[in-house]
Amino acid sequence: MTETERQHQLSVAETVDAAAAQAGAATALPPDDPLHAGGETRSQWRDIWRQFRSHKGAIVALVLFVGIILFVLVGPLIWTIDPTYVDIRARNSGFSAAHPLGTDQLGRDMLARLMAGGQVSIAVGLTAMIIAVSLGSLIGLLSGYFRRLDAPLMRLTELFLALPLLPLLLLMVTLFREPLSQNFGPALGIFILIVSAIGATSWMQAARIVRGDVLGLKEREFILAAKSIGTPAHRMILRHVLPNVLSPIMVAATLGIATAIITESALSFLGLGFPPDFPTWGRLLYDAVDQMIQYPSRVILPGVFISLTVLCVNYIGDGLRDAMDPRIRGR
Amino acid sequence: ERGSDGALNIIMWQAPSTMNPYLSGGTKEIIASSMTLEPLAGMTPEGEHYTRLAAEIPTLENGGIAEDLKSVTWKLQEGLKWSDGSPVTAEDVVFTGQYCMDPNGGCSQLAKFEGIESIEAVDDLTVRINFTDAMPDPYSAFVGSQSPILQKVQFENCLGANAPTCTDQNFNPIGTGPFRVTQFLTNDVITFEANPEYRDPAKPAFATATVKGGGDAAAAARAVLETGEFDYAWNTQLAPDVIAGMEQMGRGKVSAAFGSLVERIHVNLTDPSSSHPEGERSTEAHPHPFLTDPAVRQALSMAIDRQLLTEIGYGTSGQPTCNYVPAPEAWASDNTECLTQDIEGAKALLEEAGWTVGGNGIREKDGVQLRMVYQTSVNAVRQDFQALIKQWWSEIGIETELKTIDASVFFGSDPGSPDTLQKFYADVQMYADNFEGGNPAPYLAKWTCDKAPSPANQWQGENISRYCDPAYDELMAELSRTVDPAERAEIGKRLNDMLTKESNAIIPLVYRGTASAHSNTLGGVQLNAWDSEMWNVADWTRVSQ
Amino acid sequence: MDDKPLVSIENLRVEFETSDGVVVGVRDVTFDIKPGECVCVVGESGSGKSVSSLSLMRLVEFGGGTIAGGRLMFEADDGRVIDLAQQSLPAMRDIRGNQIGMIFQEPMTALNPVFTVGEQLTEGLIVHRGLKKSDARARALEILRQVRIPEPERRLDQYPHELSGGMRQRVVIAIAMACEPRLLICDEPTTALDVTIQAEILALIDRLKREKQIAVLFITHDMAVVAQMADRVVVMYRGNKVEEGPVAQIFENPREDYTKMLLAAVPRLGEMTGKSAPERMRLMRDGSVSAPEPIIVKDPRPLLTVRNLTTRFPVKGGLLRRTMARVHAVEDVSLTINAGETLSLVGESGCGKSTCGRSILRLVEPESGRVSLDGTDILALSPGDLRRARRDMQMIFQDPFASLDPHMKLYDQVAEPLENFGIGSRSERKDRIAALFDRVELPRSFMRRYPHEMSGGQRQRIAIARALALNPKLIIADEAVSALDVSVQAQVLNLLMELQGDLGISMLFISHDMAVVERVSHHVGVMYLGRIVEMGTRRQVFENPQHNYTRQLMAAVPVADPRQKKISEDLKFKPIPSPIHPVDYQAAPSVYREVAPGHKVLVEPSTHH
Amino acid sequence: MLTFTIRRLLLAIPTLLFISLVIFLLLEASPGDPLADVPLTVPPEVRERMREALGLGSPWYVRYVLWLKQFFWVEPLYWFDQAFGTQFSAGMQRIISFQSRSPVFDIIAQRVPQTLTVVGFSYLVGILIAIPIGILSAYRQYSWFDQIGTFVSMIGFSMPTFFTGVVLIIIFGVKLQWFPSVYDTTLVVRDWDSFLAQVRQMIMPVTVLALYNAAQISRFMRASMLDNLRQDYVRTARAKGLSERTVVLKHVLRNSLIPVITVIALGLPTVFGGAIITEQVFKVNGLGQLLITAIHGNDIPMVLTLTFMFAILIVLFTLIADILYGILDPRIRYD
Ligand SMILES: Nc1ncnc2c1ncn2[C@@H]1O[C@H](COP(=O)(O)OP(=O)(O)OP(=O)(O)O)[C@@H](O)[C@H]1O
Ligand SMILES: Nc1ncnc2c1ncn2[C@@H]1O[C@H](COP(=O)(O)OP(=O)(O)OP(=O)(O)O)[C@@H](O)[C@H]1O
Ligand SMILES: [Mg+2]
Ligand SMILES: [Mg+2]
Repeated sequence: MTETERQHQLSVAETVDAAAAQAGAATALPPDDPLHAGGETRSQWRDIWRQFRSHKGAIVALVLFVGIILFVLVGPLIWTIDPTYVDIRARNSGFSAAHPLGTDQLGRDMLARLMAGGQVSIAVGLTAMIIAVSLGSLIGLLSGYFRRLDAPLMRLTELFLALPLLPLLLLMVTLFREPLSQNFGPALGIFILIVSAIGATSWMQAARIVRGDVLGLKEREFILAAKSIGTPAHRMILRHVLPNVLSPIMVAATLGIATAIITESALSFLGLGFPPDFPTWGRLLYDAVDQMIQYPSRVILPGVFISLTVLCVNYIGDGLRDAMDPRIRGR
Repeated sequence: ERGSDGALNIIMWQAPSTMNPYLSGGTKEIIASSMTLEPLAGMTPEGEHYTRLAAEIPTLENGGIAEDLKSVTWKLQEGLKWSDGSPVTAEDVVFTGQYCMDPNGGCSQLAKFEGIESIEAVDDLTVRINFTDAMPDPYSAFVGSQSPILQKVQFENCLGANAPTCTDQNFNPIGTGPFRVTQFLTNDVITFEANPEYRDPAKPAFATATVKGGGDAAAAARAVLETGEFDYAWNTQLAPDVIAGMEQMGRGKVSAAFGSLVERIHVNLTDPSSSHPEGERSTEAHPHPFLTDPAVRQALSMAIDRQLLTEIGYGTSGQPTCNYVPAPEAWASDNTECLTQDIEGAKALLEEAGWTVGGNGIREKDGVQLRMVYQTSVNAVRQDFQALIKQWWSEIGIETELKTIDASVFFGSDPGSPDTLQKFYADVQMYADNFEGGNPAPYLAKWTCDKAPSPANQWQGENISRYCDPAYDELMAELSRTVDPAERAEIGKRLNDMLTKESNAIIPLVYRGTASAHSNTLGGVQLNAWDSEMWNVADWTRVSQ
Repeated sequence: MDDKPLVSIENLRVEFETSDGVVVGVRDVTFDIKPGECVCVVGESGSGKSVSSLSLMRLVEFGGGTIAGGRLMFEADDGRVIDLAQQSLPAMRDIRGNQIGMIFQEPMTALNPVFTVGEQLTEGLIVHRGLKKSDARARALEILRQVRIPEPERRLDQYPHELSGGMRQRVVIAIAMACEPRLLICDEPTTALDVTIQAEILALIDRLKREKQIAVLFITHDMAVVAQMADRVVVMYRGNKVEEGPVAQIFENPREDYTKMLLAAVPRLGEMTGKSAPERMRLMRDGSVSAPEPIIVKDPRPLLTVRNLTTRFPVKGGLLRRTMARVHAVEDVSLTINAGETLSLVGESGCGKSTCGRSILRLVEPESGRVSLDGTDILALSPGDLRRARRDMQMIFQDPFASLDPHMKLYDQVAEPLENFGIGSRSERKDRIAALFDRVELPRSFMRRYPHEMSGGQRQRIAIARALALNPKLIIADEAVSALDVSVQAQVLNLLMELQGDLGISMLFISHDMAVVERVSHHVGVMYLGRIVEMGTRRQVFENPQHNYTRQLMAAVPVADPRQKKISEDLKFKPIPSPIHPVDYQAAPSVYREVAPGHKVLVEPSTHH
Repeated sequence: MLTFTIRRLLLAIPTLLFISLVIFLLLEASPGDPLADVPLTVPPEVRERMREALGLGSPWYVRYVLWLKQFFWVEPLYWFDQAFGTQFSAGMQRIISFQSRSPVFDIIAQRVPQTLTVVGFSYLVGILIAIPIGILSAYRQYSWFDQIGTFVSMIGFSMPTFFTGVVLIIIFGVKLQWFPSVYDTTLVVRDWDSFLAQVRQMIMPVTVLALYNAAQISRFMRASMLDNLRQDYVRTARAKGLSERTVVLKHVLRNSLIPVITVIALGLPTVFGGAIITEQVFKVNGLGQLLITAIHGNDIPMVLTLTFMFAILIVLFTLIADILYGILDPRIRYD
């Protein structure tokens, strides 16, 4: 019997057609029904997407998230009021046709401000989170995996944990604000400054968590097995270690977005943020806290947007995590 | 009757860090210490002097001030006692002067002792202060809560470099005021009890007082106006509608006292552009490309609606103003023409000066575009002002980029930082400033040519606008020679007008009061912008609503 | 014997949902077990044996399966007959561990890595028997002794990863038997055990069965064990039961082709007597038996030489986990493997065979010694060179599930070694992997699956395919075929030998199955307590065993003939010496006596009497 | 492990020295001025003199070494003297705050109790509610409990405390008047009444902080539990007939604890660091408020000392976390 024939035979048995297999088993050894042998692996990402699709919460969250993104990106094209335009006569107005979501204390249109603010907040939140989480995961992976790097990297982490944030940020502004805005233009320059400031000061938790998990994982036998087939370190980390520590990373990422959005608003109070007339969700929220009783919608709206974004990201993260976990996949 | 009204609760959201005003120049410390420590004389809300420990205010008439203006003699009241029961003597006053003037002590109130040659005790109750030169305004040292009298016995070992080691003394100074400290937790809480030795046996009405720190202005106002947990809140600078909302609860109200604080915009007459090498930015080496044009400066001022700014930012605790020196009465110039906004006029002015609108709506002349960076410290009201003013300026064709800086950086004069007030690496900047006591002369003296900040003086100059007019310098010199109060005031007004309406180097916006909230059950409160707000705390009582 | 069955499985059908759709694990299985009876389930690897037994415990649900049909009738201890498939979870809880005990197939992953053996062992006792901690510990100790774990006191405080494969398996057995359940499900309980211990374990189970009227469901691939243990045999094939009958009938009179093929493939000890070269396995395909071809290497040249290899593990204790003692896992071992030849290592479970293999590959760092592969000194290599050197030496791990990355598809797992060394283009790799799947008898559709979606034997084949992917010069096969049914085992072994013949691969074959060892090896080393006690050509060792331990081993090999039952004989338990010594212990060097050219026997230190 | 611990403790000394140097240099380099608070009316010469009186006249390395000496030598001596009535530290300069001109350590000692009661307690509460919620959410993944837990914790985490705190104050302080909006740091618990008062004033800040902490910890707990719930050893535990409770709370939990321990261990030093915003909202003048006022006032000795003590705690707690990893997972090896 040739190899191919044998393969056919095995495939037949594996097909889901129970009746045929039953008959085959009852009578003789497998019939030689030629059937295509499913050889290739389907793309892993397609698989993950398929699985992700079946996660109701994640899909709802994804749709909502896309909605939010459209709101902040496409919205300003439709609702063209300048978010910084001061219309002093219309100040503190409630919901109306001219200002569907009202105006603020200077008569700036809240809808336009929420849209403009969302662009910044989401961009900052996502980018800073990505920076923090990748940096954190990288350092965590390296120090967990390479015993020699562990001590220096963890001491570095301790150093960063210990640094007082405020002076550090102030120093960063002093040193980098001008060069950055000269090289990248004021808006992009400040954006880079903000995301790197947030990123550079919030990777430590992820690093510690990842390292802790890697330490345990490293002693698992499949890592030993991978070593025995000559897997080089980088591939070992990327293919064997990283997927197995993904779920805490996912959580860190979700939480990271929330912190980044809030931190951004805190930064503007150090003069580190975008120009003061430029809205962001965090700042809209902060500015309105004092007037919470008089104008509750001004706190609620940005608050809802922040929470909604974070919730969406959380559910998407959950869905992704489930989709990546082969043991859950398929159910 | 002393001690009959129970406890007085005060909230100061910026908490006092010490009870010794000589070690910290902050208003919060001065207010707290004024409950315990007293000067020889204080200022009334109207800006007049009144006696505290002194028997009378020395004047030329009563011979307290020497004819040559080179000395002043103070007489203490008789029978004054420190809260520990010992008598107050002239030695204590002499010692206090010695304490602050010690070169190693780093005394914050040293400016008050400027020009003093010596202080001597003439007898137990008489002190004479000798000046090196004739002193037109001798009411400086020991006048106002900034320079109260310390007890010699207590502070004897705290001179000079030892000053900071005397924690007990600095936190628990023995004083003559209506209250004495029972517990001092720095930056947190101070508890007081009525001073049993206070000179008026019927006062204070409260048996104890607590000064609580922490939180922010809104929280402090809320604690007085909404929850009623506190009787008095200092510095409740909030948006007018927020205050109005809180006052609706009917528990208390916010009132303001007007001193000399003016919120204003400074125009940079030198070029802050980063194209110049470090050390030459914002120095007279490079005049500003367009702000040196008086028309532009005037247009900037004309485009502003000060009335609206006041309404939005300060409500009743502010007044629109065109003056740099808004008070005292005698010194305030009747300069009011800037109070009405005149956008069209501003446009016309610019047009006339050759600044024409370019393609993008920005005015330009000879390739110079009217684009500015407008900086200020982080503060909600200031940011609202920035937004409004930016809009008005854009209406007259001037584009503005806004920038905010953390207050501790902006007001900290660290020569290493590019973002300080003194460096002024922007085209215009906004902040508020005032002078203490009743003498605006030193305040006006900041604007002479030689005081422009530059690398030469480690950026420590006070002439922030880099305003330089020989005529001004000359007039200033004349002021320092003049003694007659009326004449002095006249010169002061001229100087004020030169800075504001004539040159528009300073664009005043709002004459600000200091707002404080107090409960309706607290009687006797009389705000005072010229002295500590607690100046008359001895008279405060509990009243029923 | 009671005639009412204790359990009866009726038309069981179990399905799994995978990314490729529904996979049927068990199609239609019906059989029953009476108290005091041992039913052996044999059959092809992946035919649904484990799934059936997991269904009985209602544990398939936790692995993603569903009982799609059928009934699982069980007579509870109060006499009621209940359908396990319908029981509530709390009711199942009382049955699991208490009335039904189960020995899991892959012991490494079945044990919780962070609890000591003792803790895991006493848990069930405390829950079901209400014992106090100390009593439970005493009982645990007793069971560990029964399953012949050396130094049970110490082992109680060790963690699973510190035990050898066989010890872990015995721990799992002990857990299952702790509460003396009425039905004991044994899923390949002795694959990792050497024959002497296997015999003892089998005897233990047999005794329980007889004395306590326990019903035993025994799943195994070892037909000899079946012959020894079974009262009845159920043969499974691709999710179905194909044949059932009393053991003698199945062995002597099989009806189904599959059963016949299975029996034909069973290697028997002594078949090779008189032959000097190993031969391929007998395989019955299409009713004919393939002819044996001896594998002779023309001029043997040493590929791997190991000299005085010593590996020790620290034993930690106390809160701060200080090193209290050391396990002398491998002690002064020397061996040589010629290119294209197979050296088999046999020996007691826990004697250090796996550690020896791992030390050679430097997967654990040996304490001292010399290893040279084709002239390169492995122990002196830098990490980078070591990685490159691994292209030539591959290991098949003893516990396949633990050695597969749970997050990776099988295709990627097999492709990985190729990618690591940049071998072939994408499509070439694909072809090569497809061919590897074919050769280890796995359908190509499995490429898309994940390790947990496979049966034990299937996983083992993936591990083999992965090791073969690189065409290494040396393969260390650690119990590489123990989880395979005899026919697949024969195919896989033939594949290995074929490759050996074609490519000159050398093999260090670690196994407990003496019949297989006899068939495949050129040389045999017998290990005991970390040392090689006897070493020689296969013939020398098998036909003229010199060391006491070797003889014992030979004597304990079960016979695949239900008429020659050996296990009922009383076995004399010998105390097992311990490889754990204090930190400052000085081990004596091994001294050998040469019996015949190439046949060496350990004389000093004498460990076994 | 013992050698590991000792080695790490020894290594901690140079680490901490280095950290202190970096913090010092950072504070030196960062813009800001201890005299920012001094009114603008004070002339520059006076400012200069005040600056010198703060010791800012000497070069940075001199000040750094002086600080080191004060921190490691003078202060311990001083405490020793306090405890045993000796006089070793007489005449030595302790670390003095720029702002209040009083010894930094005295102020810190004043602040520690209120920080520990409010922030520490809320952290404890946070952990105590987070762990069960995390476990249950994972065990019943996608049940309504999990959904609500997820919802609440994500809202709780994404809403900054400056917002939730003020909302609580407005509802419970202003409208209902149940709890005081200002925390009284001078309250001494002496009897039942003062105890009640203490409880009342702690409820709001503790709630706000606990919610925030719990949200974070429970997410990590849940994720990690989910990872472990599907392992084969869980099947074995079930096969033993253990109750689900034991299976989850013993077998799965212990395997899942490493990320949670990390988060908790990283969070504990921040208890000492105080909760800046919450402390401000509720006027609990703890270490957070101390630090922030010191930073705003550029009180270098205070900031340096506080952050350095913070660094010591961080180093200590990461070490503890590392030791705990080893205890939780015996496979982890450090040597
Ligand atoms: N979780 C799962 N998901 C999908 N398929 C599964 C799963 N578990 C088992 N299977 C499939 O079910 C079939 C039966 O598996 P089972 O484990 O019962 O085999 P087995 O008879 O025990 O084999 P072996 O002797 O190799 O252990 C196999 O084809 C296997 O691939
Ligand atoms: N990581 C470890 N830590 C401590 N001891 C270990 C470790 N690994 C193995 N051992 C011990 O080393 C000895 C030899 O183990 P090894 O796995 O090599 O045995 P083996 O011969 O392969 O046995 P089996 O046939 O049962 O698999 C055993 O006593 C075992 O307990
Ligand atoms: Mg199986
Ligand atoms: Mg082994």
